[in-house]
Amino acid sequence: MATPPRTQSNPVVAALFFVALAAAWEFGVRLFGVKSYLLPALSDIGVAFWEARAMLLDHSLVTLGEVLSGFALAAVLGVALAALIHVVPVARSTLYPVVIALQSIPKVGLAPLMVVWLGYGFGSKLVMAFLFAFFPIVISTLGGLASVPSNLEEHFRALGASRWTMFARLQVPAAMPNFMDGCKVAMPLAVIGAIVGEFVGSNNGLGNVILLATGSSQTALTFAALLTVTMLSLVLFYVVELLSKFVWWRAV
Amino acid sequence: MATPPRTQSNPVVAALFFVALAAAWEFGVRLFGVKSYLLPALSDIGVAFWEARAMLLDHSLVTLGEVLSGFALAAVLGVALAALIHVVPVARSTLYPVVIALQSIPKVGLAPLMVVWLGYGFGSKLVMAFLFAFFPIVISTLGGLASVPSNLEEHFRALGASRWTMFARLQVPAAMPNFMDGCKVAMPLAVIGAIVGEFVGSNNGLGNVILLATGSSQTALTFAALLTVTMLSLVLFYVVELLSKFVWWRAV
Amino acid sequence: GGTGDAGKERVTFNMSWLPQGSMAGVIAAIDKGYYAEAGLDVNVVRGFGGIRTANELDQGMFEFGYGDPVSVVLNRQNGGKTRMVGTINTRWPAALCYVKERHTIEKPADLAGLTVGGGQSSAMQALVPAWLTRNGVDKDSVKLLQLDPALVVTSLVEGKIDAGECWEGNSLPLYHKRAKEAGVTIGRISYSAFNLDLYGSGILTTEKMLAEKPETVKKFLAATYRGYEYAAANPDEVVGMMTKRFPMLDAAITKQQMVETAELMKDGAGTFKPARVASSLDFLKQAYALKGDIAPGDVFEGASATPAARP
Amino acid sequence: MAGSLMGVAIRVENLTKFYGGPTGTKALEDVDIAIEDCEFISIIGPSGCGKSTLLRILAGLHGFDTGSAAMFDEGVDAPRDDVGVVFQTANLLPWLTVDKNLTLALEIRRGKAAAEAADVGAMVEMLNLKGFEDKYPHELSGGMKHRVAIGQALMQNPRVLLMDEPFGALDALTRDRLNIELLRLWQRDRKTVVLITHSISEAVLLSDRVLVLSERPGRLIADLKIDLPRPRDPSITRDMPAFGDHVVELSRIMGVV
Amino acid sequence: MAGSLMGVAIRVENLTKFYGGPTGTKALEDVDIAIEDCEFISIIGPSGCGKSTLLRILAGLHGFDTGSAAMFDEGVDAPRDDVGVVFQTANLLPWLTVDKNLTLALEIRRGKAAAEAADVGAMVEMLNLKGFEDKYPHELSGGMKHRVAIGQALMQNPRVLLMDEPFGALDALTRDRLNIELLRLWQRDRKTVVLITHSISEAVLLSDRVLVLSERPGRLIADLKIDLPRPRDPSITRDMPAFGDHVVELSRIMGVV
Ligand SMILES: Nc1ncnc2c1ncn2[C@@H]1O[C@H](COP(=O)(O)OP(=O)(O)OP(=O)(O)O)[C@@H](O)[C@H]1O
Ligand SMILES: Nc1ncnc2c1ncn2[C@@H]1O[C@H](COP(=O)(O)OP(=O)(O)OP(=O)(O)O)[C@@H](O)[C@H]1O
Ligand SMILES: Cc1ncc(C[n+]2csc(CCO)c2C)c(N)n1
Ligand SMILES: [Mg+2]
Ligand SMILES: [Mg+2]
Repeated sequence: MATPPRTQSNPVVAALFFVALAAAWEFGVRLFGVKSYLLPALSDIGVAFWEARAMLLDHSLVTLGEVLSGFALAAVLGVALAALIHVVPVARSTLYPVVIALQSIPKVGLAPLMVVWLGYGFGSKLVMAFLFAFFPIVISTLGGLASVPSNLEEHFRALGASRWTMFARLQVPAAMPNFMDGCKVAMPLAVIGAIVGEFVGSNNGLGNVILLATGSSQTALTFAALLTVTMLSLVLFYVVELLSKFVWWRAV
Repeated sequence: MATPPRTQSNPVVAALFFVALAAAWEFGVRLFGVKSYLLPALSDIGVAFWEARAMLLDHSLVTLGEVLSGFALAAVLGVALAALIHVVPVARSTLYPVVIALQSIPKVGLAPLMVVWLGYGFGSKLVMAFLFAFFPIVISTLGGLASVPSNLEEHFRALGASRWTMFARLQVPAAMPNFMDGCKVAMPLAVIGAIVGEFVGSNNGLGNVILLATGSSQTALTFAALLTVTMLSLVLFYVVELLSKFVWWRAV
Repeated sequence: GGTGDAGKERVTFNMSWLPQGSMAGVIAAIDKGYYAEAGLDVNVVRGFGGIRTANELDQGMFEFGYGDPVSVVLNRQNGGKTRMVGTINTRWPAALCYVKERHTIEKPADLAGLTVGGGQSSAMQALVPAWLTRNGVDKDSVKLLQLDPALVVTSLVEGKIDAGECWEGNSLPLYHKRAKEAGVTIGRISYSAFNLDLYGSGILTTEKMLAEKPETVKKFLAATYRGYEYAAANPDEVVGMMTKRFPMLDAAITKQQMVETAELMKDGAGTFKPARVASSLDFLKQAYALKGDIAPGDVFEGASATPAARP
Repeated sequence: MAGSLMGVAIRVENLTKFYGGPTGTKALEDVDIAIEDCEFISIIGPSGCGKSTLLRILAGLHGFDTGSAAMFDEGVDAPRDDVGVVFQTANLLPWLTVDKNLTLALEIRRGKAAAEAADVGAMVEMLNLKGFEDKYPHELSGGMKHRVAIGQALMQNPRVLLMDEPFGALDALTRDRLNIELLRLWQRDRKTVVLITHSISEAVLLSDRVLVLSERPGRLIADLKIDLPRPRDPSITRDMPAFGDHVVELSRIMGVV
Repeated sequence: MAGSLMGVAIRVENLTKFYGGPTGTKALEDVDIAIEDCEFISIIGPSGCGKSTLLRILAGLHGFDTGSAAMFDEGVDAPRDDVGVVFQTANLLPWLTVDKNLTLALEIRRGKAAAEAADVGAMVEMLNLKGFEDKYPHELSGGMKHRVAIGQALMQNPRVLLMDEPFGALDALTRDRLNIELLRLWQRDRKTVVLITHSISEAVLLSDRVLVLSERPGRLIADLKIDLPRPRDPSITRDMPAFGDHVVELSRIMGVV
């Protein structure tokens, strides 16, 4: 007898699923006579995508830069803040509510302030991507820190481990699975953040493309740009998912 | 010797912190001559808030209804989907990417579709709140399911536990801490979702107030409405935080 | 629209944006009972830009809307069947506003090298390059910024942009108010003053409405223009109606928007001038890469035939 | 012995098990075991030799590489309903009280009604856990946790009981008490018991046969019949010379001085 | 005995400890203990009587309600640098290999350089873990994990060694081997050892004194000096009648037949 078979994902089924999804879109639109300004046929979007591919690529790179910078900043500051809140009780009753409030404010409401402080360039998009990505990382890292097995924490205390050692050698590795979950949530949010930043004021990036295409009712191009954003986000998500495979000690 | 003192949060320090923050706002604005259309003095916002309190309360209740419905739907469907993805490998390669894609699409880009399909009423806001809150719950619940201690999973297998028993008696409780973290991230996102939904098309709710106030250049009222949203969000967050205290078995 | 309370036909009008002075005629027609006299029960709702108003109108989400030829043409390009049935802004009401203390902009060529900001749902991104080209200015010499609508005025006053798109009957009074607060003055260069003969916003409906309920359309138009006439004659009373209905409106700004709208209507609102119709379509073909031929009558109901009904 | 009349309960033939494939750790090699129904056998062997691995295979939790494993003439490839397992670590649910942990297996196997009908009080008494019924696992000592885990398995009253060092964390007195209880239950309910233990005297005291595994990879190096009369109780460890002989022989096999 | 020349290492007076306040579980009651420097003492007592609680208090990990606890004349209120602890559960870091887990305590206490200079190979050899240096804890058997935990504490070479049932999960042979090693290290490095064990014979074999705690709440009910010559090795369990006498006396105190 071999090891009990764990049902494996079937790539053929997955492929069929996506083909079916695409077909449903393509023919559903035609069948129900959905107007192209609402939802163009997939093939039209494909054509628009292909025709605008060079332009979309250029703008993707702009957005990608904003996303990655904002995300990186969120990861670094998010972990730092979570550690601070976990360790210093007064931070939990002061900084923590500020972070939650920051998360709760409709960011578009802050747009005028953002633009006046940071201008229309890279800065305001970085900050937007950061603001969207920051919170899930803080919360999940805090959750991870609170889940450090108490017997291991006791062990480290018995060893007279310094706060830093405790943090670096025990809490960080123990919180890694939760942190990676936070990153999975944060990455698509960073993308949304950058796009929203571009909506607020920009002259390039995929968000700008969406605005321009919408403004001139080029719906196929709008959707091609939306699709590009989605694909960018998917790729970035799967990069995080791949990296999270290195944190294998989740359930052991 | 008593149990080693765990430094407690000092409510006085916290209160002082927030008083200082408010003072910095109030006097910073005056000191640096910040234009009131950029950032009104806190006292002006307070006045606007007080004058519009009845109206703000009415609209808050509208938004609250949208947030809670969207959040509840996200919690139920999020856990269900996470369980499905965890258990059925083909769901991981089909539904999972769709969910991630859904998360990644800039939702305002879909606004026209949403409004035509769901109208200007409650439905489109519920869906927006749902879409924003759904993803963090799926990801965190998945993380929780993947963290079920392998010895307990083996124990249940040895007991011949059915899938349902395994789910209800082991996986759900074990994933609860992560699920609650997901809810903490999801709750402010649900608020943002409802507000964005109101931005996209509405005739009431706090998002609508923000738009109207902005459109008529009543900056103090805009900020009073933003503050109301933030407070709503904070209250809802702390409700979740309070509920999560019942999941005490995180680190034991 | 079904049948309303007092046996009246219920129709909905989409304002295409937030309530403001340019909508005074519609509000006046409601409050003065002109619609009721015509057997209509009119419900007004806010909108989210002209393009969405045209598309949602085409979807049947309401019977009438406020919108410009750009929205109609783009809707039709995408298979829609909307039409403008009554003109209100007889010329394109947009201009580029600037701070006089910083710039002097008297002709399109003065814009070269400057950064210009416009709201997201404005047609600036398509219109300005075409307009510059018409006036012999390199379209790439002006940098166009896409901004959140609420941001344009602030950005200009704060010096983040050199010029911002401003609209008579709409955002222009706001520019003056902000400028006053900041201690600067606003200058303005109108597109229509330099080679642009283009209709602005008017009343939109669908071909379906025109075919199935032509009487409703006629009655709606007649009552609406009656309302605008009343508003032009009694601005203070109608401002009162507006602020009562929409408590958040600023009375002074609303009144100024009404005055500007009345001014925009003076050049034959309610009728279609074939020359301006032709010139409008001509310009839109240039600004947008439009597919196929567009007949004036497809976009402007009655443009090639009889003028639309006036009281 | 009762067992010999009733056929074979467990038959392992030629069993080999690797962790991480044939290039990984070889845990068991060519193991052949036959256990009769209602037999009480113990397995001893050095730490890391594959005892827990064997138990997991019998419990239907692990696959293996060559050979076969059968229980009541059916190949073991999934957990069986008539088998109770006590694992080497006390696998308690942190969110359930002692009471609820005790009835957990019963409830999962036979439903809520069965769990409610069960005499938890008697089991708590037997495990000397009076007063801790409503405590959670993190409020228990190490040995108390193990007692709860043992109790959970016993409450199922399974036909086959697989136990992995259940008494390792207990003091001599508690261990003796539970040994007596186990003998009583076995005598009364006629079950097949496979007990992994590190205590040679415990193995001799309780078992019909003691199997000895070699150092990793675990091979069967001895199969010693314990010829002591039943019923037994811990007093035989002092009073019966044959007991000492068996202990000495097993110690010799294990290489203990 | 060496210890008596060198003063008191650990002094516990009148110690009482509740879990959950005075209305909760009383774990220890009025415990008085004095342990001389370089003394080897064992603590035995029924499961749940408060042994681990006492050890945690000595390790500076738990507070208590009344009385005092001092080490080398300093009140114990935080973990000390010269104390090594082996917990009842093998507290290994899942993300570190056996090698790294073995040097973890050393590294935390004395830095990377000390950890790198240490002779891990010898320790691996002594623990009979050859070939598993690069495995992770989840790839080890229960006893192997405990051996790694013991090794980690020993590698610190602490002045005071507190051990909570370190050998409970080990077979007789491995246990004997490690007992011998422990005696050797103790003899060589002159440390104070407090060993919690469930094996009466192990306690007698290794200790200068054996302390017996009562059922919960734990009170000190016996303090037995073990008058056996040093150096000792496991052969004395057979060869020395005094050994048996001590075992019998302790069994009697514990109430074991
Ligand atoms: N999940 C696993 N992955 C890889 N190797 C494993 C795994 N479980 C056990 N092993 C290896 O298999 C061998 C046998 O382990 P097993 O747990 O069966 O030993 P054991 O006889 O129960 O030992 P102990 O008395 O210490 O509990 C050991 O060398 C161990 O390292
Ligand atoms: N964290 C805790 N919270 C509450 N009660 C506890 C806690 N830890 C231990 N206890 C209680 O204190 C008592 C003594 O526990 P302790 O772990 O010291 O026992 P022990 O002598 O080590 O037992 P064992 O031999 O079973 O390990 C037990 O009754 C136990 O229920
Ligand atoms: C009917 C109508 N007219 C003009 C615009 C253009 N526009 C978009 S935002 C904005 C400023 C609003 O304060 C203006 C004028 C429109 N969308 N709809
Ligand atoms: Mg084992
Ligand atoms: Mg203990």
